[in-house]
Amino acid sequence: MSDRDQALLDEAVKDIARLKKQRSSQLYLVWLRFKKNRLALVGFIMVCIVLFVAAFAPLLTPYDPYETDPFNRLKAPSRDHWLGTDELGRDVLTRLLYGTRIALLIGVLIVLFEGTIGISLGIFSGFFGGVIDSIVMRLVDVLRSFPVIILAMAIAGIMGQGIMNVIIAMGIVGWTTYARMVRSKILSIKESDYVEAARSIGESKASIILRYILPNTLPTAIVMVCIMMPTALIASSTLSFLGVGVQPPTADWGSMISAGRDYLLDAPWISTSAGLAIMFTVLGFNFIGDGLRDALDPTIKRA
Amino acid sequence: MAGRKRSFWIRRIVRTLVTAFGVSLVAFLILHLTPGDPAKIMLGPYASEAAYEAIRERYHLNEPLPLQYLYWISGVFRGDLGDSIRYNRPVLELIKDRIGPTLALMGSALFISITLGIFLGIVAAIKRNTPIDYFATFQAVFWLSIPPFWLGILFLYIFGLQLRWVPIGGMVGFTSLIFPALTIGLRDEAWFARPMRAEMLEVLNQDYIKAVKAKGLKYSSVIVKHALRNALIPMITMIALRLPWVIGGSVVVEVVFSWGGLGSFLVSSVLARDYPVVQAILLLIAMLVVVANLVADLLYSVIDPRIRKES
Amino acid sequence: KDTVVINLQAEPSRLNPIIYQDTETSMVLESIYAPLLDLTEDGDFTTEGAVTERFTISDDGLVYTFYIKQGIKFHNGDPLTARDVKFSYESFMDPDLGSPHNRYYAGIEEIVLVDDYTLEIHLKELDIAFLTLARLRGAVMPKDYIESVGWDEYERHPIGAGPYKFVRRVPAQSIELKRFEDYFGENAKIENVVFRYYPEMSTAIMAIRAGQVDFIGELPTDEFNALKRTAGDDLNFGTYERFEDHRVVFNKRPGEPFADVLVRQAVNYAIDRSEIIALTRPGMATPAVGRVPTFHPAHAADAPAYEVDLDKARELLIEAGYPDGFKTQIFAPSNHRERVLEVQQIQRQLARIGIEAEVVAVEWGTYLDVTADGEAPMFRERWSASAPEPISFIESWHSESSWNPIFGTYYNEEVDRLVDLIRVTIDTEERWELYREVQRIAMEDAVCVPLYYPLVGEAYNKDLYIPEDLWNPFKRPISAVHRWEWR
Amino acid sequence: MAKILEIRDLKLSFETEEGTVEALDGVYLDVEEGHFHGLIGETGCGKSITGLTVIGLLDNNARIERGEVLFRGKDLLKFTERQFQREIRGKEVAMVFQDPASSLDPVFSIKDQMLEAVRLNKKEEKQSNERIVKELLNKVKLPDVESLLEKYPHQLSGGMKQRVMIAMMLGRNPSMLIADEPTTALDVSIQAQFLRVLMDLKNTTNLTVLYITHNLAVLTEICDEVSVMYAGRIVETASIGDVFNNPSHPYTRKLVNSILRADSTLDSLEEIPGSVPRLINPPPGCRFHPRCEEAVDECSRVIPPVKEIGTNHLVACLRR
Amino acid sequence: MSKEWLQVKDLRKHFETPKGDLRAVAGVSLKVEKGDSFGLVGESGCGKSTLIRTVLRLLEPTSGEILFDGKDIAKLGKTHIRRLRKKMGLVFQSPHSSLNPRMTVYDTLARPLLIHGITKNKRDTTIEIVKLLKLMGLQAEHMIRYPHELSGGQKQRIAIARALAVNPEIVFLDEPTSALDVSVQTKILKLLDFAKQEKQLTYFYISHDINLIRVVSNKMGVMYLGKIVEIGDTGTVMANPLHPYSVGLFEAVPDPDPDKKLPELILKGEVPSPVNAPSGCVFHPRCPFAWEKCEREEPKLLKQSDQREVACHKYS
Ligand SMILES: Nc1ncnc2c1ncn2[C@@H]1O[C@H](COP(=O)(O)OP(=O)(O)OP(=O)(O)O)[C@@H](O)[C@H]1O
Ligand SMILES: Nc1ncnc2c1ncn2[C@@H]1O[C@H](COP(=O)(O)OP(=O)(O)OP(=O)(O)O)[C@@H](O)[C@H]1O
Ligand SMILES: [Mg+2]
Ligand SMILES: [Mg+2]
Repeated sequence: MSDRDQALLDEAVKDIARLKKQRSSQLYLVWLRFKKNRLALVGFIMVCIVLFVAAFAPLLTPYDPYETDPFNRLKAPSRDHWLGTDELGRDVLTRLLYGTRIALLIGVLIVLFEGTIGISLGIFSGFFGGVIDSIVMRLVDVLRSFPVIILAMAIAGIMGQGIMNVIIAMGIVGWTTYARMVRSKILSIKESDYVEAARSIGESKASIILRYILPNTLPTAIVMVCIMMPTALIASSTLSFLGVGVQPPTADWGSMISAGRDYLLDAPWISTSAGLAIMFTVLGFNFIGDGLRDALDPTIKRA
Repeated sequence: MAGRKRSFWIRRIVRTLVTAFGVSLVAFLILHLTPGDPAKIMLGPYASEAAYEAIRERYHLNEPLPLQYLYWISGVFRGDLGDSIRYNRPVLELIKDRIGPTLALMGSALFISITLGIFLGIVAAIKRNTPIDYFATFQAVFWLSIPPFWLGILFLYIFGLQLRWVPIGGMVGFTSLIFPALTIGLRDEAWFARPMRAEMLEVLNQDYIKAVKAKGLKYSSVIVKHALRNALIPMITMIALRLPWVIGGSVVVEVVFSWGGLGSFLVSSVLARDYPVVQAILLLIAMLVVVANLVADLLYSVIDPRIRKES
Repeated sequence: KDTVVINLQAEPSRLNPIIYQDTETSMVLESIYAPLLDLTEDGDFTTEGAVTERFTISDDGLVYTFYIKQGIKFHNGDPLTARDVKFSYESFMDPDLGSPHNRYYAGIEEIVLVDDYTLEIHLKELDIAFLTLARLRGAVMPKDYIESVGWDEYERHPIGAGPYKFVRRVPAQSIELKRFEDYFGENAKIENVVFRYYPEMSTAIMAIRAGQVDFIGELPTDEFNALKRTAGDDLNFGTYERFEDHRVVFNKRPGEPFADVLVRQAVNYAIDRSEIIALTRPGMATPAVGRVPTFHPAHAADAPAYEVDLDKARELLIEAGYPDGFKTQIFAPSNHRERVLEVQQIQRQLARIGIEAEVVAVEWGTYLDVTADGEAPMFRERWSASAPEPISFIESWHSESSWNPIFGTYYNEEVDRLVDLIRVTIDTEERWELYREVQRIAMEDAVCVPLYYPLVGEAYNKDLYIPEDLWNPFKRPISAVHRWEWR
Repeated sequence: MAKILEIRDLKLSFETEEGTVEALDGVYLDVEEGHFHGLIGETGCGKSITGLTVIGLLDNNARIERGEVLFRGKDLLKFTERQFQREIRGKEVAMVFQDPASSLDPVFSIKDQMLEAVRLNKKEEKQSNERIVKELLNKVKLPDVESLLEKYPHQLSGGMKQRVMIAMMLGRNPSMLIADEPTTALDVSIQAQFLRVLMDLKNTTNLTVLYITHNLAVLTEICDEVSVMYAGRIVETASIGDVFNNPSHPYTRKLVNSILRADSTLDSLEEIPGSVPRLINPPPGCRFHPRCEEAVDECSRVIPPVKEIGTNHLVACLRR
Repeated sequence: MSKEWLQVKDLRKHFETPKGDLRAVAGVSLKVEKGDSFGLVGESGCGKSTLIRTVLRLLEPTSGEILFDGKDIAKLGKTHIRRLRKKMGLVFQSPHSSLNPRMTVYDTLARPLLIHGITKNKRDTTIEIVKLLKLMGLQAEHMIRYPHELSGGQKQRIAIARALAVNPEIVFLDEPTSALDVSVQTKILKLLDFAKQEKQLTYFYISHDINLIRVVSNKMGVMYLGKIVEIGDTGTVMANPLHPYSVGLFEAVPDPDPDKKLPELILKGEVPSPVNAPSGCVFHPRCPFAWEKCEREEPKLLKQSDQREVACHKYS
């Protein structure tokens, strides 16, 4: 190492340190943009509340979501039971709070399941094209011809109920949405100059996927996840409603609406509060999804 | 060029056929990939051996799978979708009885969602970043966030029971169509309003809009004649793409509103393990979607001169 | 008002008496067909309202002779004769027609048409349950009509000799019936009956509240109670008991913990029936003792009732060699919400004596499979018996019964002997005592955990009059729609 | 010679998320009737905005802070949208945009779009309208007019589309045409054809053209006067000859010397240090001063006023 | 030294399109010598970019030879191609799209260094990058910036730095300044020239700007519809173009001289589509001198003097 090199390096380090102080990180910029969207911010707060509740559910309530009390059934909201009790004398609020966990679990698992499959197939199909692409895209065409709920219902009807089966049934169709989006994104990235530039400096295929395509697909994927999450929540609650979803006694909102609908006349608080809980969460995610889509997409003209 | 166009259509039709084949395969396999004996699944565990044998005979369950598929699909082509186990009647007949109500419901739901969605999309785009726009966005997200079955129950409760405006459930005249159609339509409206807004904004940003304005055309003509026409064309595909969701939404809504269509039929058939019916409805709905996509492409190419006339 | 709208939870399947298996179809068919015999409020056979003028049973109990009323017409005008009855019997027996009920008719040796209005049925051996089980499901079918149009067409347009004739089936909507003016009994009071399907119970409930539906039968307890609370003044309500019991069945195969009578008794002591009733059927069930419901003379009020006694239960477990309890499973069909809830409650109750029972709620078909294959150590059963002979409550305890392996492989020589004896005991009082004895022994053995006998609640229009005597397990309002009246 | 357009001290800004973009700040621009006036400057300096202001087609986040835009003496800034549409657009001022590919509505045939423009003038018989359309298309030297009429935009090449645009705008008989970089997307050979069409119009009509471009070479072919714009201000206005042979503003000089010509060599080319400033919080004083070799302290404080340094030669620089 | 160092022989690249075979490069032959600055001009869509992408094996050639340093690139296997990447650099037209928006300048420049094992550790890499940035007139602080934090000119300088990072022997420049303002263009051209001297590079310029090619190149080719119609010393060709297309093209260029007015228009009509290109001489439908031979027979590139070759029947 020559001294000149060392001097260059020192100078560079100084330079960089100065700049780093001045500027804010990319994530922070995205946050700034995101924050500007009021609804997105509201959504963010809503989802934060949901996450908080999910994390601390046991601390927020003295009751057990599964402890039935046959002699306290269908009690109207009161000081002891803020949202009343359900048909088994369980505290509705407690079940709502714990239901947050189930909802998030289902939502996250579905999104994870379909996202992983969809995004990886989308990448493969988009990047390698050819036969793989044709097969994947025909598969997508086929599966997308079936309404999610209907296919999921048929599958769950056959496989039996339960959280896992709901997730699998939803995922079998759900991944296609990701695959399509990611694929088209990748097709455009693949054609971009910077990928061609990467090839021209000798990057390997794996490296191109890893360093160039994936990071640029990430925003799309994140937005997709935020948009698909509410869809997954609604769909899984619909399956519960149709009797092929999550089983009781799981504190699942869909099942709560489903069970509570029979008491709509004399104990409306059960299904109403569960319905509102779903709405709250889904609304939050939808707002976030909308906001993120704008915040992560620098091409949208901002006025 | 005619040749190019023909080859495009040939490829598009081949694609549709491949998809249709895949769709039929999925509908077929739904029953056959399930662990267990399909005959047992269909009849339950307590039927007589003779009954099982009859079912195996009827659906060729003793043959190898590919052959079974061929039997089934050739039956489909002959209009023989099998017999309902529950009703002991040809599935086709049962479906014929129920497809009308479903089409009526879907039709009105689509009508609501498309007109409302497109209208709100346009207004939101024109009044961009005004309270009207925010409201349009908000209401779209709002409808999307309500579980449809719950919305249906609420509608019934409020407008059927409390206000007595409409009959509760069943299919008694036009009034009983309103709320099931609204339940699906409002939700799906969001799926059209948002793309429509985006599409409209995109079009409004185009130079040719500026150009027709620069020509001195009236604002209303600019919007109606130029912007709308351009923004609507991509919506054709959008609508076809959303079709499965509209149908999917109608399933649960049909149940809630006791609407005697294919959706509630499917649900009860799944629960009753009436598999010939389940297969047939799955096939029918999916084929409807496949065809709708093809028609959308066709329409698109008829309406959009960029595809229509090749120099 | 000349129409009554009756709610059906689902669309009836096949309007074919020999085939259908769903309650919805039975609700419709009961108005269309005239029965061979009917039941009284006490569960005795009666010819009132039936096509039979009188019937005799030979002393050895092997020959049943039916004298058919003359002048009865089917809805198409054909006269109803003994030929039609014979034809109906033969249809149930015909293996080609595949009636799921044909085993009940297996004991028939010969059906002799004495003359147009007299029919003899010869049995292979004495079977006191014959008339209970093989009564044509209340439907005498028109031979000529069926033979001329074929079964498929017949299903589409069923014809009987009952008070109402079939008008049409609106697909996925409703079934409409109209008064049959040539009915052999007293003509129906309401002209039209519409059975409308509401697959969604909450919708049906709103519909009855809005006056669009006049009658909802067999309401789930909670809905019944809720309606009563919220619409007590706008609607009428009625209840009656059913010929039905609910229990928990043990798998008693060797190797299972429940093969040990001590364990079974422990479980019996641990389960709190009243808590379970309070949970799922408040006010709509009575705690069960034995199998046969309380209103029936064969009810064994003095069978061991196993009042809750946790200490005793724990002692029994220790004695059985399970001082720390054990792990097991309890199955319930997931489509029956109440049963799942009850099983969950039972899980908690068992936990108090250290038995860790995992609740497995499975789909109905799976449930049937699992229980039939003996893979469920415990499961929650409901048994609905044909009236009036309660034989099916106890016959599964017979070690050679085809039901025995399904309901837990029970073996007790004395029970076997008694069940055999019941089948050939013609004297009713004697027979009832035998029933009670069997139940006493079996409950001594803690063969199952009886839970409760349910009460059915039905709601109907304030202006609808349903005669009092119909609120009875052997009659039921839905079986006699022709006696309903608008006020 | 009458001035058809006079822009006086126009200040215009855009409200954006990141802040206020001071897009135009004290623009002065006079266009003589019948002249071809060039407006040149680097990307983002406000050329298009200037043109759009005249025709009233600014985005709605634009805010006009002060100034006047006098068209034949009438202040366009006081016009409502409706007035613009009725009295100005097409009738007085027409505009052709940069990208020919997207300037024609893709779903209408050329005939429909041409007729739409012609009909806006006055109600006339269909026959004569079609005749007028054909004449217009001939005027811009489009070949095979008959078949062209039935075609859709995507079936035309860029140069043809651009000529159709001109013909369409001419169909409204405007007094002034704003051409916003109409040839940027075209090849040189097509550009040459297009410029000839414009030249013919110049010779045969009394059309005034405001020609916006960043390609100085194009201006020399057709323009009478040129205004040079930098970061939202006009820094120099002069006849085409003066701008080339006698540029006065340091920026103009640099610009002229950075143009590639037939006799350029790498050494003869001049570069301008630094880069164009962002228009959110632009430099105070003269906006060019951070890049100017002649800048003095004062330049960073005082906004240079427009000075006339020769006949029709205006410059905004403190050092002149 | 007149060693033919990069030689392209009858190179073709066809694309299959729904409309038919698109002959983007339809038989191009050319030579570049070490140390040259070769300039290729032609109008939009004539196949310039496709030509160099094919030469760089970013596209698979349909047929033809590409001899580089004695090896035929057209037939090289994958691993060899990666080695070749070290010797050839590529700079794109649009600086905005040629940089990965999610990579910092550091990463962008470090990649080629690491891929080809030019630097082994982070320290060396950093030093090398600082040197590259300095060469391009940028500061070290630019290392941690993302593309969107750079101006167009800066982005293009990074793109050039990336191409130079591996010390290539030849750099292909695909319209390196056409997306930039004129004031920035000068800067880039000068930097490129400086780097050429510094590192003894060979340049292969592509542009549709004839004046740019005139300034930067010593050899040039004129391309029309996938074919080279005239090729030779820049001075010779520019001063006295022979091919009718070259003449028309040069004439159409607006001359920034206020005293000269619009020249005679030679090129009429539009460029035909490369799908179903005209028979014979592809230029004949637009050529004022065309006769029936031009319709039938494709003219060959023939030597007119030591300094140039022309493909025109007029000169054969
Ligand atoms: N709607 C808008 N909102 C915010 N800023 C805008 C808007 N329109 C234009 N600008 C800004 O105003 C400035 C001037 O824009 P203008 O389009 O006039 O530039 P130009 O000189 O025409 O550039 P170009 O040569 O790229 O066309 C630019 O910095 C641009 O970013
Ligand atoms: N991947 C591809 N598939 C099909 N056609 C292509 C492809 N790439 C280029 N072409 C076509 O090949 C022809 C030559 O394209 P190319 O990009 O090489 O032209 P160019 O001379 O670089 O033009 P420009 O000056 O516009 O960059 C064009 O007609 C183009 O449409
Ligand atoms: Mg502009
Ligand atoms: Mg190119």
